[in-house]
Amino acid sequence: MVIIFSFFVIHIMPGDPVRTLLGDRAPAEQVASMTKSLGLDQPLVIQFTVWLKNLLHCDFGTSISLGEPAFSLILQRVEPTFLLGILGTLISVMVGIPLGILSVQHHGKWTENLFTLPALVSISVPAFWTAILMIQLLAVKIHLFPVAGYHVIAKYGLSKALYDLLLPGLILGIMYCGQIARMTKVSTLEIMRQDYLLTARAAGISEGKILYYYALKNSLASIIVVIGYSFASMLAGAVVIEQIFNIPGLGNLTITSILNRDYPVIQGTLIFVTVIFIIINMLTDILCAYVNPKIKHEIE
Amino acid sequence: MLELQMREQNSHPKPPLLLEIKNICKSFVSKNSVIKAVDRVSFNIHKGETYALVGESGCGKTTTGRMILRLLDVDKGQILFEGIPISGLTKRQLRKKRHTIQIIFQNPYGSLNPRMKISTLLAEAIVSRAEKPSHIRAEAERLLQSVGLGKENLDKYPHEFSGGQRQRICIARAIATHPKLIICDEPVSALDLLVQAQILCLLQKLQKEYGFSYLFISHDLSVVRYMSDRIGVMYNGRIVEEGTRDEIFKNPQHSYTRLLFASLPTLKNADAFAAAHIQKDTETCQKVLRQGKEHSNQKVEVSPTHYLLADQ
Amino acid sequence: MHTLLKIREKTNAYILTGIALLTIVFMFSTIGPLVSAFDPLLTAPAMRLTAPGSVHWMGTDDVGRDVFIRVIYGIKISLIIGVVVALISGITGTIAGVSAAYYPITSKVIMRIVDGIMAFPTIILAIVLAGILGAGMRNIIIALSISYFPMIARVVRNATAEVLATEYVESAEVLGKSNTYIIFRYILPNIASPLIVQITYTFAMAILNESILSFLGVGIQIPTPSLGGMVSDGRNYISTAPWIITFPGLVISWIVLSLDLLGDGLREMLDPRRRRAS
Amino acid sequence: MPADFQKNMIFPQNADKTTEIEMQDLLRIENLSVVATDKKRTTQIVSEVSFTVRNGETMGIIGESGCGKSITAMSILKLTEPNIHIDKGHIYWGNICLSELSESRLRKICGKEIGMIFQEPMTSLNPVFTIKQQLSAPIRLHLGLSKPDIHQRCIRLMEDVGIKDPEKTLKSYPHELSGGMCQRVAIAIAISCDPQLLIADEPTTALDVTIQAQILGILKNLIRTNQMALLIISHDMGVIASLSENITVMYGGEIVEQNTRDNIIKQSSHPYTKKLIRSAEELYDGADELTLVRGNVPRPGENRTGCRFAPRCDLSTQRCHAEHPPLVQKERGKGTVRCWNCR
Repeated sequence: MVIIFSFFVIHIMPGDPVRTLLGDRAPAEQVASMTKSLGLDQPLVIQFTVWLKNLLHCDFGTSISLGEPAFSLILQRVEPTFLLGILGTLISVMVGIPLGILSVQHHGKWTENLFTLPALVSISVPAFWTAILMIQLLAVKIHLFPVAGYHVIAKYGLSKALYDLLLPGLILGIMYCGQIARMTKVSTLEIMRQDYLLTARAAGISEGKILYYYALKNSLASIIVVIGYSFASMLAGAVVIEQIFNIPGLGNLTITSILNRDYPVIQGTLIFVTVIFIIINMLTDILCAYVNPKIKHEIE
Repeated sequence: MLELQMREQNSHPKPPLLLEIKNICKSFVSKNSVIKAVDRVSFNIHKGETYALVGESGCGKTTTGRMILRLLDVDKGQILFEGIPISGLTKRQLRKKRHTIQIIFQNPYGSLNPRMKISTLLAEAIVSRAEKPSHIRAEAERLLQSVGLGKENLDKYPHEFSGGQRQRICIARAIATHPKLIICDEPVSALDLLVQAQILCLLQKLQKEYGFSYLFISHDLSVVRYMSDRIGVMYNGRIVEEGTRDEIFKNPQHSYTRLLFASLPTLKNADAFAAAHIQKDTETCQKVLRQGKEHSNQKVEVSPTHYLLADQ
Repeated sequence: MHTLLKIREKTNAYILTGIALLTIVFMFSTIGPLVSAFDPLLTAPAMRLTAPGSVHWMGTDDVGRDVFIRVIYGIKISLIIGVVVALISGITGTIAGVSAAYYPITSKVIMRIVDGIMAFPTIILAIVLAGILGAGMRNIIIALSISYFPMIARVVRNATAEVLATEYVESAEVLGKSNTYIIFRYILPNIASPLIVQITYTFAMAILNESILSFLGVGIQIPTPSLGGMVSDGRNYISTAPWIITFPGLVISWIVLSLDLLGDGLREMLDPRRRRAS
Repeated sequence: MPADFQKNMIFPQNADKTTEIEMQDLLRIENLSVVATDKKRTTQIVSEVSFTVRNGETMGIIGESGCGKSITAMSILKLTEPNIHIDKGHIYWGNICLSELSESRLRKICGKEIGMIFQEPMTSLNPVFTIKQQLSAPIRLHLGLSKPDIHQRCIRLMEDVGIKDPEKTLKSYPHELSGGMCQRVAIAIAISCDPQLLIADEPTTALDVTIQAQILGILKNLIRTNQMALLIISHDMGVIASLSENITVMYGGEIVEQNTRDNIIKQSSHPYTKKLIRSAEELYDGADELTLVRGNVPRPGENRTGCRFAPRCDLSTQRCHAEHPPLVQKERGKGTVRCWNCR
């Protein structure tokens, strides 16, 4: 379903893709031949089936600027982006959930702000700006981290790769921990109002256990959704970070291909990221159903 | 059935029929199963009479009410209002007819738009009447007074009122359109005892004044006794027993009706009540539960106005 | 009058802080051009990379333009984009959401489209859209609006479905009110709270993402001043002239933070569950 | 077991002292006042409520919504919202003052010595845990039994509350059960550690009449076999009457009358109680006309000079409007009443 859309969304776009590719001053016959070679002169339905057929063979077309198949280009770039996403998610979960819980614990007191404000700031501050400042501070001035670049695992091993990604991962993690903290706070506060916690309190369960075990298990489902969502957006948000840290990842590829008007690659990355997005959504759904049997019941 | 009706009309000269419900069915389909919410339900309501549907939650009484209002469509069967089939009306015709049947909901906190003043809420109902009065505000004041609220309340919002007062406003809204039938869906079950009495009396008073009919839906036999002329006892989507109030209360025949009576806590034999229930009723309930699923379509007539569904 | 009083009673610190911070930014951007003698586009190679001082309050950039006045114009552009995106996606999202909740057939079509768009990560979608449409303010607005309207449509659809299930809507149906009447008098007033909150967040996110687009070079084109673009320009001079990127970054954070504060505060204030409790 | 339970009961505060004291008063509430505070004002919700529940005795609190009966019950175990707290007065559990106990020590009494059930069965069980997990948590916590023992106890508890298929029910989640079943499970959780007192806050209000009758039957049976005291709160006279030996009538946040059940039903003194009984009788036994009481329940925080029922009372005099009557011992017979006109 979504794949169909990713096709049509691009084709609904105003503007002739060939014109965009070749520039406005390209001669008419070149446009025509290009159109033909890309199969764009055929009816949309046929174009779509051809495109879909290729898609099933993991063929997104050939990159115009680099001359390589788009799919292999994308595959080459997956590794650092994924690693970065995982690292960022880990950090954001480790920072976000405690922040959220602490602000629930201090809810209604002024100390609550100590935990909600950092979360808010993390959502509000643009990551590209923090990234630049951090590089200057932590990498250039005190050499704690490498300034930029990435060492592929296959050649240099995991630890080297991770070391490269630590600072960008930290920035991504901080960027998304706010959302996780916010969701943890909102959903746990909601749960804390529920009657069944009253039953637990009346049964003598201590307040700490109620918050950390009972309430958290209830709000876990909605937190997982946000984690899944932020992992997926991190893959996307990596666009900026990769640009700044000069990491040869998917985001970097996207930007270069957009700037070069490399049409098949744009489409390819878009679909690739979308498919991953969908897979992550499915995984979070499954996880949620596992955590909260009531959701499973409702889905069925 | 037809014979029964004719005999009925011969023995008692009854006011004309207002609502006829003939064998209506409604099922809800969920992914796993089909639930028969209402199953072959038939009953009539005469002009000026109060017909009560009694039963526990999930027995289909509310669904029946909603089908009469066409908030839900019937699967099978027919609902005739003044001889006209309701399901045959087009949307536009229906909208014009809407004001003749009104509803009072159970939850007085959820049935008034929180963003509207009382005056707007009432005016909205008044203008949907067939012939509109010249002074809507004066009419709204009159309506408020007839449900026992002062006109100073017109400019307030619903959240400023207590449950009982809100229910009065709902009633004012319902009678504002000069309806012929009002469906009262558990109108007092969310209210305190003393307020219940106030609202029930108000409903009776208004019926005398305006002459409309009530379809009174409730799970509470004691409330029903006070309000109704005739009673249909619903269980598992079917009417298992129907009769006049006295027939049902003095001579309940169906085992489910009897169970309902036995479950009603009273003040007189209070001590014995709960004690009696632990042994007896789990068994009775199981029996009734089994029966409920296996009712035949055959009616056993006790008197011309009193019948029950036979077990299979 | 009564509602006004009620609002004041319930207003919390977040909202007040948010509004105060926003007002400061707004004042800044209106008064700024009046008190500063510089032109945002005028280059002055002689004055390049001047540190902040009494003449250039925020210093100058690599071609000698005054950072202060460029920040002021950047704020203006950011705010305009934010407001317009919030409004466009708010309105289209509301229309889509309400009709999706109201008409079951439309619902399927609209929600498929919404799900389709939402399957793309927002930033990627905006970048790709902006890349395809070309840079410039109008295209950024279109790209961001397309990216954000599904979120609002979804919020509105859920809120509308909730309102539609209430007994007060049924009571209006029973009175024979038309769909249009019910939508305008019943649904819209009752979904206003979550809608306003979501629009506030959209406002914030639009500003943040506009700066990202401009930073990546697919947003506002040089030489027009934009906050994201200025950070991008100043990157290479960070060790010698940190002020070029410090001030625009601070200002973006300031605006987005105040909007997020406002959104959080509004959500807390308008939360129906809290209201019921009081 | 219930018989020697009382003897073995040891209080954490001073163990040797308790054995000497005759354990008559199980729960004693003295002059309890509860207030709700928000940013600007404090509103009195409950004022000067006193009553005693003795060992094995049942006490019913009846009153209309907003009369403070639930808040009173919730304050006993400090389960009220954080902005609602005890202003004055004490709650004694035996000789322990619950209202001054620390949170952690109070939790040790909750569930073990006092059990509580609530109004909404569908929401009073945690949706993400199985029935067994929820039922065994207090048992493990308070009694420290071994795993097989806990299981045994769970099965027995399920049977006690009339659940036919305990093994299967223990494995299920709350959403798979009906309202009546959920309330049975909630009762099982509340009595899991053999408490001496069960507090039931509107336990049957959300249930159908036939289910209500079953639940009332179960409660009756439990308090008899376990010799458990019961504090039941309801707005339904029938429910209160069928379970309690003593009745406390509350109106507008205070007690207006207190007596044994039979005295309340047959010869109540306070005009409000009279109206309440009369209305209940009329509804249950059938009447052509219903007694009407004008006006509405006072909202908490309304001005409070004079008797709170005076505006709605047929017998009210000038004094009723001007002076607030105290709760006094009735001159004839047992019980207390708060009224200028009847003593």
